Amino acid sequence: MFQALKNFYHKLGSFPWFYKISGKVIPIVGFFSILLIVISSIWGLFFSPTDAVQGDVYRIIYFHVPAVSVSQVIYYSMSVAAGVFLIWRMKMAGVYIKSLAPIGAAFTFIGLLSGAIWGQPTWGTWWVWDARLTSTLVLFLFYLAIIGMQSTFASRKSADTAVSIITLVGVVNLPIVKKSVDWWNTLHQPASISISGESSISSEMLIPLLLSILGIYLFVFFTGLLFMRAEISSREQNKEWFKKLSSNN
Amino acid sequence: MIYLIKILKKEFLIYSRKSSSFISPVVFFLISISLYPIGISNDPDILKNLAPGLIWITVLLSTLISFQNIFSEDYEDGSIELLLASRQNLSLIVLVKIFVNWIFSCLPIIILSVSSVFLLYFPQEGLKPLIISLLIGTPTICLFGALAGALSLGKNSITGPALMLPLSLPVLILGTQAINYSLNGINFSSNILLLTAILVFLLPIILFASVGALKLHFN
Amino acid sequence: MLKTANLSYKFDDKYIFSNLSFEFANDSVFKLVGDNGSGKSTLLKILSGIYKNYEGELSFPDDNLVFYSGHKSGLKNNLSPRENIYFDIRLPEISHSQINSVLEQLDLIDNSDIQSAYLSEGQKRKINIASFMLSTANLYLLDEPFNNLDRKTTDLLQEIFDMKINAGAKIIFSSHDRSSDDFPLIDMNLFN
Amino acid sequence: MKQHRLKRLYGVLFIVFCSALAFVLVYFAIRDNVNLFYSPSDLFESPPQGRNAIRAGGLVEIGSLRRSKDSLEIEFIITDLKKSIAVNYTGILPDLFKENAGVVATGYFDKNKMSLDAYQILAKHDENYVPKEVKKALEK
Repeated sequence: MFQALKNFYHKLGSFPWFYKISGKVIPIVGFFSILLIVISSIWGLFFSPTDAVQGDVYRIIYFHVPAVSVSQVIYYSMSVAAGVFLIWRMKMAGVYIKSLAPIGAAFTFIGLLSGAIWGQPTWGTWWVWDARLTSTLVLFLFYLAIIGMQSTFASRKSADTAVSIITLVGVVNLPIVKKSVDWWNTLHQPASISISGESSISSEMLIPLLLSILGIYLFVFFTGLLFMRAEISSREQNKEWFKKLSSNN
Repeated sequence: MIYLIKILKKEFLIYSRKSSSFISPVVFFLISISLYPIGISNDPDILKNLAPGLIWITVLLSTLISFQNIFSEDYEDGSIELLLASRQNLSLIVLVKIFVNWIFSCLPIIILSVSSVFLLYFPQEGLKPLIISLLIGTPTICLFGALAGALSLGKNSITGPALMLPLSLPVLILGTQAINYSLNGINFSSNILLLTAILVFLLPIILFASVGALKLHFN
Repeated sequence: MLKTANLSYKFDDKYIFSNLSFEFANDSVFKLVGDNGSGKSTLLKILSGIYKNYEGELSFPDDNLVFYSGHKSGLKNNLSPRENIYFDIRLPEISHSQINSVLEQLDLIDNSDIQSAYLSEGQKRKINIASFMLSTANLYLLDEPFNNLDRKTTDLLQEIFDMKINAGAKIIFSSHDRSSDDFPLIDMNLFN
Repeated sequence: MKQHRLKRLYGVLFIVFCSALAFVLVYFAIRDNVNLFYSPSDLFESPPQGRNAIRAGGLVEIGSLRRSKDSLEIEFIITDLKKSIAVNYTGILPDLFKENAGVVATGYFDKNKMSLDAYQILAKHDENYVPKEVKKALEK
């Protein structure tokens, strides 16, 4: 069993195998993710009941919660890739970070925007310096740093190395910022879906929310694969395996 | 060791010859100090409790502007290559460079911040904690500046500021809180100790990271 | 004995040059020739220790002291020629009399205390030559030292080459003219 | 010892030394963080000396909340189910502040009136989560 895992791990790192597989997978994943997002948004925006306290304003939860959660999950996955790159020098990890960074940045921005739109009616201000909002902003800055980092190095290898180091610095720094900012009492109400305790929103609202979360994760998976394919083709276009592969499909 | 003193003299000469390195922190401080009352309000008690934060932000912005010229000028005229070829211990040389950059970008502002007692109606007794927290906090910010400068060598990409701000956030919070604590009677020594702990802890790590980042440009 | 055994250098999985094996005998001069991008500067940077991740072996004599001078001279514009030489990190502790004598030889003495920014391009290169003269290294790696030098300075540089060779040093420099006047050639095109 | 290995050793030693020094500093910073946390019974047994502010925490006693009509002045009692002290505070209470909820008040303690005039009230945890310091104090 361990041997199977090991050579799957090595296959994961090889560009030709990934290029072949992603060619087939992308259309399927793309179709399902768009479908899911459309269904969940319609269901969430028009059919789910209005909230007792916040009226219809809470419906933005169907964009805010998935965006914020996906932006953090992307960053933590990138830091795993960064670790893999620094230890095993796997080029695929560098491709992964470079492709996922813009997507993460986009969703962090969506999270901030939707949070502000949601915050305005509930807290009465567009922006409030509160622990979670500040650390999301810091996360956004780190994404920008990673995107900016790609172009400052001549050689691809040193760019990936620098980017991996920054990603790990970010992973260490995020909790520190959250803790140091936490010293002000936080206005942000506790997470509505707490994995451990029972979630504090009713089930009719929950199902479209879970659907939209699934939809957005699939969408990230779809765009991630797309970006990685583009990145691989730009890095490997003068290799014969790439010419052979791209000529026949 | 002698070559370190030689490099220290060389850096001092270079910085002092560049007239901008004298004037820019002073002018920068005066501009920001005069903008705050105009921008926010000239009501004394508002300015009074904003003063610590405003001064810290001024120092942070001053380092943000000047972190480029720690390495980028040496990169353009090839001295970094010579340093790499000279087999000397690069981290000590980088430390000297950061120290000189701190002298020319942060120290003037710390000295000038004494004037905030008149310009920003900052209470007299708050001055001691202000100076102490600035003296301990700004070197850490200069360290982050050096790392940002080493990474974005030559090309002024978004990376520098985007990296420096999140890293120096905790230092900013601790620094301003230390001053506020001291103003309303709370013992602020724990903040100062934490600030020193951060500086001491980060000094070697950021130093070697900057040297590594420099070498990445010449792998 | 400075020796390379199938030395090669890869830049993002594209080989700039590969399996270069050569022995650099003591007190001798070698001229690197080859087209642009054939790896002349890269080889000099590997030998001087700037580029570390090369492939193949590279063995240095143990008392190896390197003097490297690249395309960019490392000259500080707002320091005077005298200060530029005094603070040059490649040089050992040197006295002001040594600096004065070198400046006289290169007739830079009369504007030795103005900021180098105001000197002409030729004079700036002479400051670099001054450091070359004052250095006590035993391996000199020079990147196109003879580029756009006037006749007088070219002859002076030849003299300094001979002086260094007699002192038992090795010089490896890159150049564009392929005329192998009297220096043994290393043609980088062979290794591309 | 090869030259560059020696240099690396110095580097590692430098990092280890600085991290150790940093931890010592952090230890001192935490230890003499004056406004240590006091539960109401601590305040009775060993009240804090000196003029500096302290942090007191406990559960807000049900029905103890009294608001003055004309100003933002608020009084309530916090208890750790053994002792309880009065807290007066002027300002807007955080929106999660409720009776029978955990709260941490930072302010100056008046020994003879056994009351705390707080200038900061932290109630960031909702009702089903009592701040861990308060929980520790309750178990004591």
